[in-house]
Amino acid sequence: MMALLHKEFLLAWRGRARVAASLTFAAATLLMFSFSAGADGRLLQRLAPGFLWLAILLASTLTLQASFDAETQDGALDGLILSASAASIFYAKALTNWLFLAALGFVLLPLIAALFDAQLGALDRLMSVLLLGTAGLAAPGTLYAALAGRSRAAGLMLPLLYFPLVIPALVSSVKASELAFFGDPMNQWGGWMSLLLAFCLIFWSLCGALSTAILEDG
Amino acid sequence: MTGMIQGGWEFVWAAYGITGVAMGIYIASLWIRWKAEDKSE
Amino acid sequence: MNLQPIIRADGLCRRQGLRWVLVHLNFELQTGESLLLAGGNGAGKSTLLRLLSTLTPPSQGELELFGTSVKVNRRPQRNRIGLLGHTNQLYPELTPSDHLQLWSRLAGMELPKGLLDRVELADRAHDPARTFSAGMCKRLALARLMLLNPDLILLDEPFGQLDAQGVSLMQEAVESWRAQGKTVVLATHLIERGKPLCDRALLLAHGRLKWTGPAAELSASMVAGADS
Amino acid sequence: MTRQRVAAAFALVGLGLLSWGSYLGLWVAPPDRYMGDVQRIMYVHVPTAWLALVVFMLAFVYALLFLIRRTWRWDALHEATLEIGVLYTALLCIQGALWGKPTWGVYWAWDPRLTTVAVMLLSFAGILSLRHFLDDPLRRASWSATATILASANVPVVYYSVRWWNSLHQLQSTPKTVNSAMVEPLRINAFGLLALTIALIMIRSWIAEARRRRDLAPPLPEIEA
Repeated sequence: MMALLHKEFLLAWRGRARVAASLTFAAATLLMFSFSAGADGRLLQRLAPGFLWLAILLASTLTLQASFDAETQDGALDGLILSASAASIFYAKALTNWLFLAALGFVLLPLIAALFDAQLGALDRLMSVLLLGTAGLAAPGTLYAALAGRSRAAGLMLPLLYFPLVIPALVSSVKASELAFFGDPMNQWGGWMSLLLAFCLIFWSLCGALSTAILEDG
Repeated sequence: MTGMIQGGWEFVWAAYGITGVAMGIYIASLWIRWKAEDKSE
Repeated sequence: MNLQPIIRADGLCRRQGLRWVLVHLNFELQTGESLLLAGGNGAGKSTLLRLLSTLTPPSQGELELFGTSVKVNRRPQRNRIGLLGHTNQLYPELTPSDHLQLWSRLAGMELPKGLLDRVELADRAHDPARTFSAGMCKRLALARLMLLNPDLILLDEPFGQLDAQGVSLMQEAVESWRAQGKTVVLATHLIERGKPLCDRALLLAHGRLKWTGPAAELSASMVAGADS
Repeated sequence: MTRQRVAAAFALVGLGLLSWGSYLGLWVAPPDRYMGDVQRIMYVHVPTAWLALVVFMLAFVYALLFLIRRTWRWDALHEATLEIGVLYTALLCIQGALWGKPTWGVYWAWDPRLTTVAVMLLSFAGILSLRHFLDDPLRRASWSATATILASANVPVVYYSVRWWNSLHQLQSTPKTVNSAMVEPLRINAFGLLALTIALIMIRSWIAEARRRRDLAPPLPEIEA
């Protein structure tokens, strides 16, 4: 497991040009969202948490897919399966994807603050939402990326399966971020976070258990 | 208590109509597919 | 140890998609024997190697490796199998020394010195694999087998893409494995290269077993004739 | 031949009950005290909702059975329930919107139940199209079964999150009036649709199984020495 994690980090480091590109992509989507919403500063400020999560979601489809491209390009996955269990391969990948998406979120925060004049409010809360929310995206996203990467029409298949599945994670992340941005008069933040936590627990365990059926040949 | 909603039959007919037609088309498509498989076996 | 066949296939069949690519194969291989898999393109050689590597399960029939069926726990078998398939199993962004480090850590072993020297890649140890030619990638994949030193070694077209020096490197590696008593299965359509390295031969055509016997008795005309 | 008779009997009984129940619902049952005649949509809407739920639960069970047992029968049933479930949830969304317009004033009010159904429709339609993009029957079966399990596990989570998300303008959509003249057509239609659904699942799974038999003909028997 440590060896697999080390490999994932090494892959991310050696392929850092790709990392930078996906960051640029996320920033570009933020700009596009603002253009589509119009120049109303108030409205943009209110939509900022939603835009943050949409940018992360869209960028995640690209990075998730790229993370499995490296495995399938030259059959590296075959070598891994011969020497490690499917679940450990899955968890190593999901963990790195999670950390990457969380880092992406952290980088986007100041950008959001500047673009939409959003007060970052309770930063500690925002950080924990980002951590937990991206964890919710990473586990099902990694499993579906493994699946989509080896079917026809990979680019189409991943969002088709992944988007509907992460709706609860997205809803609770956006809500919890809103509460962190704009204050939490009714004290609902904890509730959304527990929902998010439940989602993460369910899907981190379920996806790990099902990873053998996807990664091993039938 | 604003009382009973008046009318709205067009929505009732639309709901029943769409459901009926969709089910009919689906049953027909099942029938066609089943016949095609039957023939090829 | 030698009483038990290392490979035993009984009515082995495999379907890829909707096509049957291997049909009713029956054969055995003893530990320490080396086997030449011959046959034209599409005869089923690569699929058979993937089955022997446990990466692909049989669609029908039975396959036993090291005396146990591949249908039960495959982990112990996998630790003893090395596959050099038609892909090199490399990461384009990683360097040879990254690869060696990954492989040795996955296997939980010390990384021996001089491995890259043996495959003549030492001077490119810190360049990413995407800058390598196909032959150099294959040498790196060979270094993996040298590192892991498994009991059952599966080679798919090992001489393809290699230059003359690479070919002799590969031949030496196979010879040294045989000297150590390892079992080698070598699939190639270049039977003249493979024959001297193998004890037995197995000729496939259209997924069926056409002929089996001592490797020395296999001839090019038999391979050509089997396909028609 | 006999199993075809069974399916035909189920289908005929189902269609008969459905026409009887719909007749009662459209012409005999009294209009609802608040919703008036619009409420008659319920007699088709609620049975569709029940059956959609039942069909997707079956899909989950069949997916699980396939992954455990690896038997083709479960895959055929899985495919059948997926397709019929997608059809029912699509109808459910349309019926819900048609009911929403006269009662809520809008077609789509982000009612938690309706929204959950829309998410289910999206998820399972995605799985259905995944099946079209996988050529290998075994891979198709086990990967779509995996996706079905994930999507099913998600349904309650979606429901709770949407309900909470939209808690500020919660809308009540179930009529509380329980009148025997209203319960009767509902019950008849529910049983009718149940019978019809059984027939549809049977027939659809035979089609899946016939196609699989054609695709996966065993290797030719001639064995050369």
